[in-house]
Amino acid sequence: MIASHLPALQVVVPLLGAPFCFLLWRSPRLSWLLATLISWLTFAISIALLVTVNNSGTIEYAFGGWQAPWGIEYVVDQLNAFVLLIVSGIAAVVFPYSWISVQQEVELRQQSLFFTSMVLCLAGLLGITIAGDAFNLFVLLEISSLSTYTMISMGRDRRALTASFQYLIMGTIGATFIIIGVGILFMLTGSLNMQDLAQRIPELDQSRALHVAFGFLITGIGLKLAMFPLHLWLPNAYAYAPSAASAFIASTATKVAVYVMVRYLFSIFGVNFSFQTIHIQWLFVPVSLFAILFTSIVALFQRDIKRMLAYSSVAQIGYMLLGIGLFNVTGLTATLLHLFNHALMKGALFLAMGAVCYRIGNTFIDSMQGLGKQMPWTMAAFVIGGLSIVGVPLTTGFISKWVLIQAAVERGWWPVIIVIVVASLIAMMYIWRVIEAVYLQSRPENAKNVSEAPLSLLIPVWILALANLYFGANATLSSELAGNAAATLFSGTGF
Amino acid sequence: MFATATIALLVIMCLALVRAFRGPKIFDRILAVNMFGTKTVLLIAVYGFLTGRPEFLDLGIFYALINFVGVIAALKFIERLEFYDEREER
Amino acid sequence: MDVVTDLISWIFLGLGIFLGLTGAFGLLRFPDFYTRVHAASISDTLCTACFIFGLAFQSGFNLVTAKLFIILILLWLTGPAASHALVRAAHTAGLKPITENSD
Amino acid sequence: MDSFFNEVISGALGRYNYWVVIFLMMSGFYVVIGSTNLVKKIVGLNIFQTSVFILYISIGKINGGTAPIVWANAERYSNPLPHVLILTAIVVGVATTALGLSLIMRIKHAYNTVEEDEILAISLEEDEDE
Amino acid sequence: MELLVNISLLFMLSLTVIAVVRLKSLFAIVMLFGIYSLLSAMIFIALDAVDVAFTEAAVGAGISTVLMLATLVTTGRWEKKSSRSSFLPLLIVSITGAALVWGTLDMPEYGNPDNPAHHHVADRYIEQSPEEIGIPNMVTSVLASYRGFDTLGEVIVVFTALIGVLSLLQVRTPPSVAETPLRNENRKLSRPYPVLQVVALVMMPFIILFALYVQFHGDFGPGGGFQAGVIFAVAFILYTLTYGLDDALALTPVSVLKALAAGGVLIYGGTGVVSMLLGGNFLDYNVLSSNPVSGQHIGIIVIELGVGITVASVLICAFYAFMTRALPDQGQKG
Repeated sequence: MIASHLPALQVVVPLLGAPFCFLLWRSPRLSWLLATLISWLTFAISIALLVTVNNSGTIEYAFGGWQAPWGIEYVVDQLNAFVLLIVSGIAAVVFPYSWISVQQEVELRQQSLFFTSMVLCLAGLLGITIAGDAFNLFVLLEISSLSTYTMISMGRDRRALTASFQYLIMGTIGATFIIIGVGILFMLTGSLNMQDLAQRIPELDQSRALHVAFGFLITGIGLKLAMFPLHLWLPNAYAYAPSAASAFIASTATKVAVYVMVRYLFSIFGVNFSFQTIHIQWLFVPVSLFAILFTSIVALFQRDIKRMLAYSSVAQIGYMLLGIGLFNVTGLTATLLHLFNHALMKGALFLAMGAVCYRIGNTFIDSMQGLGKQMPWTMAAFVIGGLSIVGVPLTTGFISKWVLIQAAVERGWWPVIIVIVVASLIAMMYIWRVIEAVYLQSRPENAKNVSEAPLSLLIPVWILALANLYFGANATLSSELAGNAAATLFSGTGF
Repeated sequence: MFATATIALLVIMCLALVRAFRGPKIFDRILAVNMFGTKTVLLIAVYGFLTGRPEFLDLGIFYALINFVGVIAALKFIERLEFYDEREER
Repeated sequence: MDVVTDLISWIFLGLGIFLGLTGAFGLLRFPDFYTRVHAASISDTLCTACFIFGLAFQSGFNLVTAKLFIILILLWLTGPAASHALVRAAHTAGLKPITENSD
Repeated sequence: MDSFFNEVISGALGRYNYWVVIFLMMSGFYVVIGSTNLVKKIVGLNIFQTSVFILYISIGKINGGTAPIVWANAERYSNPLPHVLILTAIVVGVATTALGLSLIMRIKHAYNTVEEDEILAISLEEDEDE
Repeated sequence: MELLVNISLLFMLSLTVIAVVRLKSLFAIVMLFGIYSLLSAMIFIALDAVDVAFTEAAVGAGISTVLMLATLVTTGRWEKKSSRSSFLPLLIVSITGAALVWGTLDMPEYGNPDNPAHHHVADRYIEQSPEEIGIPNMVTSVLASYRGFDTLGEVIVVFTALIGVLSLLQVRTPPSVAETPLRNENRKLSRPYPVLQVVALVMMPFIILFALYVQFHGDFGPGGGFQAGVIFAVAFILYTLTYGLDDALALTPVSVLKALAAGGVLIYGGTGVVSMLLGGNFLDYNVLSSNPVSGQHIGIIVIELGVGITVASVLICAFYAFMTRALPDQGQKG
């Protein structure tokens, strides 16, 4: 009986767990324990969902028992089962980690609120991923956004407040653009259900109103996923948020937004409309190439490593959009693979930075000098994550870049390959800066000596670092999942 | 009959709106908003009769309430503003 | 019968419209805040009553009339209270009325 | 020629509502991105969203329809679905507003200003100091 | 006639928005936003959306305006002249607006009964919901049953906002009995409005009665849990404004409000879980009773109650937090 309710439970468990977390406000430890339990439970559910989808195909779940276009429906297919797994998997690693980190970085009064926000954010992100209804997606998007603003604002630096405010403004503009787009779609078709929309849109492909709706949706989602010129909120938000929050948001939120983009482009508007009527690739390819180069260079000049990683995230989002823009199955596979791989590497890097922050109080490159000897395990994990960003063979980063290059070769777009290679070199430079400071320089005399991070921080960091290595060496599982999903999307039978 | 009343109310609302734009003092604006609110309540009532479905008067009751609370809140918070400030409001 | 109630409604609504417009013009044309309050609040109270009575004659005795009178009572309660508070706040804030000598 | 004008007029009558709403939306949007005061930005955001709500409700309006609550004399009802969506959206809007305003209060406390330019200047200085 | 009302309301809205763009006095801007919200609520009535009008007035002219005013107390009420050029924003806005206007040329005509938006999903709501759900207000049917999960999401959004507000702003703990002398001292300094206090006290019970009416009458007319929750909150806001925060806190302690906020969400979610346990899908009210229609009835009443409880307690709590910041020294009466 439970099996048939899995899609609902995936979201309902964290959604209803959050009030309980909140009710435990007197004891942050209990709310953290509950949050961790919830994250593991959702991870288990998402594994079960993935297995079911692979065995028996797409699952649909009608809320309230009302059939699809009338009621709200959840649809799990290969694509979003994969994304669900990423989100809940990262949550299952970050939530246990958060206790110690939050102890140090967040005021006691706010701690249980922080854990509640994390659970709400998880619920929202999972909901966005699984929703089969365009408006329900907006509601869940707002749940995740509001809780994200809250988490960011809890950072110790006062700039966390302004970062959160900036994100609030831009995020709300994005969300409003999305509802304008959905409104126009509703006006033209009379439906909000994604599958239903997908069936009705091809008849309308010459309608100017549909083109406008497309523009608004892409801009709105673009704001949420920090598509290049709209990325201004991201670096500050990631840099000043508490470490646990940065790690969680950086490795899940933008991924989910990329998923929504893919869903809209391929499943709802359809390949023909997005790529042959509108030619969205001519927007995505130049923008993402520029983004990759530009933000990688900006990352070179950051003193705060969290900020550097944030800029690198914008560049990585560029890779994902590039994969979409290449407009072939391999390109889309690269995007989806990178979704997964980037979650692993950014998760590992941000968690390692959280461990550093726990010991030395900040993440500036000059206060990390010589840390390699004092925190060997943390820094080793950082190096693995860094190599993965660069795309060194045997790490996950290599796999997705390799597939991306293959896709470019299929298209015959050599300049794209050059940009990827150059950007990888720049990435090597900014990672090298850290490695140099950490390993080759000695600890300054006046710097306080620190010891290795506690095990409860180290274990989650290493889980993700090892995952980087494992999925780098043996990518059959992840590429199979991504490849299947990409092929389904391209065949036009998405959902 | 109701049409005339509706038009008259709309005119009155426009006039109150002008006062709300012009100020010049905060209190003038609050006064205008208050008048605007009461006229909205009446408009709801009249419009209900105009369209033949007057049962939505609950809305009118609620607007009257909200309007009052809004004005009180404005006054309450004004006490705290540095408003011996003699600047004319733009 | 209908003609009589219509006529009464007309008279009330007409009076209400007249009072409302007077108040609005006073609000717009009077020279300072205190005179404007005077114009707006006094005419408002009777204007509301006229409108409500006018409408009540149209609806007959039912739930709608009851609601109309609830609105009337509410506006009668809140309107003067708000005006009072407004003037008081303005006075404590040091807003001076225009007198013959000023200017 | 005549038929062309007729078409233009009927087209305009069928769309004036959208056009005004677009004007309102864009004014609100302009206040959000054009002003530097944080409170004004939030007001602009609210105006922007409220105008989008009017757009939705305009989509749901049917000429000659009445409010979608069963009524014996009704010929037809307006579309209830946009109403439901907007009820939800309004609530989401107020939640965002409350959060944004409390952020502003904290920002004022931390920076002693709510002008974006000044905050930016202070932040830049801080970045250099580090 | 409806056209005339519609056009003049749109005209007034445009005027208001132009004034908002041009004014520098934040206080005036917030007051005008209150007007804007009332006007748009009026338009919603003219466009047959009575439930939306109810909510918009409650939220825009009520809660948002009050919260904005409270913010202004701490931030000051003048916008500084900015040196930044307004060219880029103007450009972005013009492009966006032009795109939208271009899009309207292919949009279905306003108000046309044959528009696609009215003929796919909406038909069933209008034709069958009175039988399937058994309540006359179709908006409530769709809100609470067909799209019940959206509404659960909405309640969670409100709850999330509470988390955010509480983490950013702390609600003051009311002074204990030992501090009472100090309190009396303060009381002399304040300026009480006895007239308002009496009016507020007279109104309180009626407002709460009205809230209950809106809560339980939502199936038949405009209203429902959300609107009732706001009205309930407005009653306490009025009380706080006239009697001071400490008295209000004594009446409704924050810990109780927090528990109620979470409780409301759990009532809503619990209904869904119960329907799951009884063999239906999440939020399938049909299984709550032997007869589907009465099951729907029970479900809707219970979830509306959850919505009302959460909304009321969240708004009251958020307002207290804002008051604590805005009027830090004013715990006393007045």
